[in-house]
Amino acid sequence: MDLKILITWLIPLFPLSGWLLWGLFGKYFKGLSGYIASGFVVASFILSVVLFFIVAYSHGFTDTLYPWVYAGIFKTGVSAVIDRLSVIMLVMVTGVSALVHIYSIGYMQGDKGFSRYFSFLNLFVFSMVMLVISNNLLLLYVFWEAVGFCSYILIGFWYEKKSASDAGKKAFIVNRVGDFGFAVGIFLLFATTKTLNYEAVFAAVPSIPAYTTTIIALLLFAGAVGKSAQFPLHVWLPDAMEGPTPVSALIHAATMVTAGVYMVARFHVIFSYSPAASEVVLAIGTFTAFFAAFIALTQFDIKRIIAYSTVSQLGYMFMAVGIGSYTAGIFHLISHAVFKGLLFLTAGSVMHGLSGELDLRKMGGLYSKMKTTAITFIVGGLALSGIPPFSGFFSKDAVLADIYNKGFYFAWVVGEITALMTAFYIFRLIFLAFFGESKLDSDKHAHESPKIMTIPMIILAAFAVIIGFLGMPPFNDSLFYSFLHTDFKNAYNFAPFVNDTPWYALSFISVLAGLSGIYIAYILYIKKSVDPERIKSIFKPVYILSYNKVYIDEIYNFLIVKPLLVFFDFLWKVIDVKVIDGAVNGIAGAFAGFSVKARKIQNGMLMSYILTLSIGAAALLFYYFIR
Amino acid sequence: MDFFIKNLLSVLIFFPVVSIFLLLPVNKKNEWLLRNLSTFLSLVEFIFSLYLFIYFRPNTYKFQFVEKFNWIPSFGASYFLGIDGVSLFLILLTTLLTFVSLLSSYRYIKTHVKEFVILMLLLETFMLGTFAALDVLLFYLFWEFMLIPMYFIIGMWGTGNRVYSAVKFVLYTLSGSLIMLFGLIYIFIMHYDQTGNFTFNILRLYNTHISDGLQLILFIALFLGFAIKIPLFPFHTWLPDAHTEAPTAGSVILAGVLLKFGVYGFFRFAIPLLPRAAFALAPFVIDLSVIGILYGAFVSIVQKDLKRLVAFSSVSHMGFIMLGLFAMSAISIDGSVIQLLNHGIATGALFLFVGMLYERMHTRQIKDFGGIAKKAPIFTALFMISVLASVGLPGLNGFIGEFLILVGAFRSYPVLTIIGASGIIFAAVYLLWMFQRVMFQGVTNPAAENFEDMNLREIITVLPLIILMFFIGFYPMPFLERIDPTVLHFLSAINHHKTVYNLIKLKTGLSNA
Amino acid sequence: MHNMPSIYGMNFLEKSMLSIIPETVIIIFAFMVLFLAFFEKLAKRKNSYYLSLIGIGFSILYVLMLSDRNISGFYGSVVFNGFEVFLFIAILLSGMFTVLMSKDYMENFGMPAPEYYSLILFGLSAMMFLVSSNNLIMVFLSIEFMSICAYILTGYIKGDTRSTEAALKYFILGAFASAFLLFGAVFIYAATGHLNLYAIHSFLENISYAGSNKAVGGIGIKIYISAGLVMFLVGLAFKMSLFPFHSWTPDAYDGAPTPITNFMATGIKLAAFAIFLRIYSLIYNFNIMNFNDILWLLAVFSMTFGNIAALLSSNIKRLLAYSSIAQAGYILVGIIGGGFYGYSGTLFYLLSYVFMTAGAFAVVIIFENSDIISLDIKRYAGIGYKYPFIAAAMSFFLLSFAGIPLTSGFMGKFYVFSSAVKSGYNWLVLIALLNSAFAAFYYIKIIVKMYMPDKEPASPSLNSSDDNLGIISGTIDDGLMLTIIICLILTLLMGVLPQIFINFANNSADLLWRI
Amino acid sequence: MNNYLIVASIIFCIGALGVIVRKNLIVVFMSLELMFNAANLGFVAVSNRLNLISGDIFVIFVIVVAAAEAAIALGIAIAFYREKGTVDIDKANELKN
Repeated sequence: MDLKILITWLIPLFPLSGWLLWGLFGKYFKGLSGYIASGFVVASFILSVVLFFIVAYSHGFTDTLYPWVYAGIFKTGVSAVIDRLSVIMLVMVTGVSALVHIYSIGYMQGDKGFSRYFSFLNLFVFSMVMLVISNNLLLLYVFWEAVGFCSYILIGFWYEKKSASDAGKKAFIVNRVGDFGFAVGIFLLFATTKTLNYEAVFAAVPSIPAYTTTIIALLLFAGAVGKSAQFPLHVWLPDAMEGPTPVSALIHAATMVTAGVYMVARFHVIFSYSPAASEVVLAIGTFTAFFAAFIALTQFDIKRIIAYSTVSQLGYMFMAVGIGSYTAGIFHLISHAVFKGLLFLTAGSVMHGLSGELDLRKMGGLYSKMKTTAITFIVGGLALSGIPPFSGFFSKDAVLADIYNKGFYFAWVVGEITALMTAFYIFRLIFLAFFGESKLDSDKHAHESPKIMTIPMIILAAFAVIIGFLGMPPFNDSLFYSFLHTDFKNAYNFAPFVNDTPWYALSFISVLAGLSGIYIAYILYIKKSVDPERIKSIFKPVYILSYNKVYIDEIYNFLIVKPLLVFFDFLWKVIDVKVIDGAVNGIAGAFAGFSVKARKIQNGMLMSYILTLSIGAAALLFYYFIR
Repeated sequence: MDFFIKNLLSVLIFFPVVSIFLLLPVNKKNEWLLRNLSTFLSLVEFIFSLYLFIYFRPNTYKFQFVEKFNWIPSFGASYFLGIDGVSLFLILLTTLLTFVSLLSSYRYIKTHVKEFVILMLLLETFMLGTFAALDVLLFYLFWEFMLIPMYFIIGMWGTGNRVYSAVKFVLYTLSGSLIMLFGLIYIFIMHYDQTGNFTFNILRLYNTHISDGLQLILFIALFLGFAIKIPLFPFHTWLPDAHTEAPTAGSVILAGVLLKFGVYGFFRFAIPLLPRAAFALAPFVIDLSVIGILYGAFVSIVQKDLKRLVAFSSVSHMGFIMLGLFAMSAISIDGSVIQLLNHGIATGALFLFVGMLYERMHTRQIKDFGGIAKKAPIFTALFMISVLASVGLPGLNGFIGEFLILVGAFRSYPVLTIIGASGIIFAAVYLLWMFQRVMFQGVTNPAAENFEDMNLREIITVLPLIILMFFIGFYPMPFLERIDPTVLHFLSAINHHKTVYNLIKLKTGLSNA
Repeated sequence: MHNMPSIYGMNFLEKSMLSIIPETVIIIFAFMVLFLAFFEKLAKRKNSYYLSLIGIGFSILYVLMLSDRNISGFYGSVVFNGFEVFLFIAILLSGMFTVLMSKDYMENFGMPAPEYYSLILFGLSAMMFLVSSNNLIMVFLSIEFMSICAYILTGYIKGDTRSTEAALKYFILGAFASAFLLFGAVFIYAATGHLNLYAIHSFLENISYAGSNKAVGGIGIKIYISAGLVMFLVGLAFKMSLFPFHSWTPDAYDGAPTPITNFMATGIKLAAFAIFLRIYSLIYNFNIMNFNDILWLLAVFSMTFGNIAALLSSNIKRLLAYSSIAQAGYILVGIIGGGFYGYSGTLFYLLSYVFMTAGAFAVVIIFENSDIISLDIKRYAGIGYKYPFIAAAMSFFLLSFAGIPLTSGFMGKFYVFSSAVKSGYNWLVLIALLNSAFAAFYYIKIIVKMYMPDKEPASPSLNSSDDNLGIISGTIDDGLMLTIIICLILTLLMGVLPQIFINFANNSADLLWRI
Repeated sequence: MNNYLIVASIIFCIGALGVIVRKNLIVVFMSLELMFNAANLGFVAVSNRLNLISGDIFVIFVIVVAAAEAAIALGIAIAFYREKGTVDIDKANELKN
């Protein structure tokens, strides 16, 4: 076997064997499983880097491991596509995973589900890797759902908590709603093109009718909406914070939730041939970016704030891919993975230090006690806010610049406002948590996390600083762009550049927005020259709306869940039991009634017997005489 | 050995009967020997059936392991056995599930062990015979007598309202079967009128010329028999009762094998015999299937009894299978056949787990459970895998089947397929909700405190099913390469009738108006 | 017998005697049994019991010896051919079962033995005469002979009001129906001027070919023949217990001693159907008056009424009586179906009906004898666990009644129903099939009682038997066991490997068909 | 001959009515005899008209059978009377349903 092919399949094999190992024999390994599991993922990471360079210095390839589902004309294999897009994703996924694995050794120390945790985590890495490298839609769909499943079990990892198991279930089911659309999209795609292989599909797309392409693209996008927690299916992600924090870092920030973006980028041919669908992607992305940031403004749960921030940032990525700037979208994906992973890990560190406390109102002044955590957190915060030279600045700016230059001014304005809000809420968090007076309960002694946790944080922080330079502006001349954009050469250029505004002008506005957000937070929470309560009371309805997450959960519950449950109950108790079964039993009852009547004929009286007989005879005779 | 392979089907069919004679002399008080011997014999049977798989030539649609002897020359009935890719796997499923359910009954069946194991083995004979028979009369013989052991199993070892359930089961299915018998007799006579020969050879009966109107009537007759067995909405109401009250082994066999007969009947008899009617009525059947998918799922959501929930989920899953079959595309029928196996495996496993829960907690009410995951990690893990297989999680078996069905059906019936596909959402809702309420959260019932994890026997019971879930999910080719030629041949044999499909539709439309 | 002269070379008496040898043997043995009563030493129950069995055995032997003959004796009044061979054997088997069942039962009810057995034998001979009769006089005489034996046997339990009442009802209704039969014969005679069935047949054939309406005495022959045949049919339908001429059946079955119930259910029914089959194929089956639609109605009503009435019966004998009305309806389907296959199917069904009915009644008698369980179905609760073999056998017979495959009942139903479909009686078959689905309920009800009682241990007096098959040895009469085993094997055999029985029935039907 | 047959039919009907209407066992038996004899009349008439002998032979047999039946009938009647103390057929109502 070719070496690169061997490497390709070894990357998923390591975590897969890890899963089997801990799943079957976890209890014999005890604490060791964490190290070996991390070792596996690190090995995958190293192989990914090797593969990255192989691809970077030669060219991409595909390989089929074995024929998988052959039914009639439906033929799909377990096959991988290794091109520049997938190696970048691979490096990111395995890299962040490796760090999160190492971090988890410290974070999950002493948990009785230690081995189970690593087995699930390994399974997730396997699924995510397969998702990235799969070369046909069926395989993609399989791992698309598999990562959702991993998310489900990891969110509900502490299943004894009702909220945790509820959240897991919710994540799974909401994802299923999106996946349903995704699946229908695949059906339609197959019905139109008779294949699910990427190359063949992409080759066929330009020749299929535009409206079909649009429908397919929208249906596929429905899957992305679910997986990447875009409005209106975003509801599961904030609840998903019930899971262990490293899981949030890995799955709900860096990797799984970005699968939607990856998918749109991967299917750029389909999306780019349907400007309408791309516009929907842009619209949903824009709205979600704003909407989630709006909710994040007023939350008090650190993880939820970061979660809404993730939703919002994913919105940016969709904005990018929605206008056809796939490279920019992927760039933001990568840099976001780094800094959002970092934010979650540091938030986890805070939790670890505070024995699980998450409420902002009960924190404060942690800076002095947890220096490493605080600094790395601030690095992440700055990156998120888009302050140069942190990575967020480069990537977000790449996105916003493209949006402006392609003429989507409204989206651009919303993006800038969101950037302001982003900077505000993340620094609100930072100020409330790390600065000011400590409002901790007396029994909680904040302490710094062990090295095994802080080192991954530091590594990520370092990356959050340097990775942005790959996209050194102007983005379209950058290293990252030149590396990746060849993969998107088949895309139909439906949104050409209309402006040629220089990058620094646009960056200036973005940075201004970010800085003003930070400044507002500073005024409100550090300087306290304006009382937050006053702002709150001025914008009371808006505040309540934001604080209650725009009541989306309640609306769903009231409009969909409850009426459906009543309807289902009706189906069972009335239609099934009374109508259908009632009819069956009714027939039986009717026969019993006939039986009573029939037996009355047999009343024991000789006279009536003779009469019956005679009437019978007479009837027969009569019948023959009237004929 | 050569003789053994040549007559393998007969050996398989009659080995359980021989086993019964081995069991008869055993003292009924010696339950240990009865259980172990019967389990061992069913294992031997399963191993025999693996020879079928080994010696089965893939990539051909021809019937294999054919045996043919004159049986009732006056009726043209013969002892005619043979299997193709579809029946091969159903036979394997039957032998496996019989072994599994015998193994699962060590704790559940406490009384009349001897009668129980004898009935189970008897049932196995009839199930295998039904799948292997290529002679209509022989098929019917096996088909209908199968009810009797099952009836006893439900009625004698069931719980609660077992007699009502057992009688309902028998009468429901018997009514359908007898109407079906009428249809079969009619075709038999028609064939005689056309050729002057009595024959029940199904391959010969396929050539009977039947006019369109008659096809519709006969199809309805056959439809009733098979649809009740499946059960297709709205003929399903026997199923929840039977499933709920049956002992674990009974539920496993009922869900795992008996429900398959209806679909198998459509595949082997109703559609090839009456292709024009099948094409004309396919939209109607698909409507019912899709209603069944959703209806089963919806009603499952509000169930309070674990077994009833799983039973209604069967209604939903069987709807998928019928959708695939009547979509009449190679992909979807492949999917249906795979899904037949999957449903047997996954639902069978679910019933096994529910049975274990019942053995330990003596309740089936969902609200009485909770927090079991903490006490029994192995149980939780394996139960979860089964639940997920039933949900249709990719990577496990259920997905392959459902996906192929939906992909295949989509081209002909896009809207209905989409509606049906939404069933996968609801499957996740009811199964995960059930799983959460049973396994997760805190312990509410004190009985759950002492919940034992699975012992070795129980693990061995479910392990083959779990392995198959992964195997079919990751590598379905050994199955597909045997099923696919059969299905393609099936379609090529009936497809030329598709051209008249619109004509018939028009005609029936006119006559209805 | 190979040295016997060819039938064509025989003189009248030889030929005539040859045609009634089986009957004669039975009658001789009947008298021998009767004479046993005169000798105190020999008048033990056992002797007459064995003597009867020997007589039946001899008769079967003679039937088998003559099986390839085609004889017509007494100026064509009596015929003996393949048709008779089949039915003689069926009737003799039914008689044999009746005798086998009777031994313990008689002791329990203290009935005098020799007369009883000789009456059974006389009844048997009457049935055989009826089957082989080819003349209206013979038909009437044998029916009356048979009925008189049955009347007496029905009321045989001395001092039992139920038995007497059953006899009374049976007698009055029977005589009333016989009067119809006789009066029907008058009209047939008036229309055709013949009493020989073949002669009537050819007469009708001639006029149906000629298409003439030749008057006898001015009134259209069609009216005469219609009236005659309808009234004749009433008489025969009574014996076949078809609705609405069934009303005696439940009461007579209920009140009669159970072996006699079996005798009536199997023997009399066999003979009645046999003669009807012959007369139908000779006379009724003519185009000039289509009797099939009336038979259609009778069949539908019989099976529906029988099944519906049986549904709530709690007395097992009455239940079986109603069921036999329904079964008569099914058998009639075969006759309506007609043709070679219809006749053959009917005969096959009749034979299978004998075995399953005899088996079921044998089980009923076992429980009646052992005094632990009355005739109430409720008392059958839990016997499946106490007497596994007997209960299993009973279940099997009941399943056979219900027409579940693997039993002769299924093959029989299948045979007659397919012949009816072949003749185009689709609705009839559909109704019959729905009926059998519905009927399964009450058969299964008994199985439910046996195996799935509400509370398990039925009665404390019944200790769980230690032996594996659960046969309570010693308390069960060998004759009953033998009956059950024979019936079980034959019911299974006819259900699984029916070909030899079908061949047998085909041979027999062949002769009817060729007419 | 038609007239004879009409008369016979009338007698037959009278007999049948007697069986239906009368409750006394003995009268019922007599009515049954009447029915048989109506048939006899028919046979004799037809036999005479068609100049055949078979009808007459039949009649002789019927008479014999009727005699035998009468014997049985009386036997049953006596048994019934012994047990019930009456010959009212309505009292025979133990077996029903």
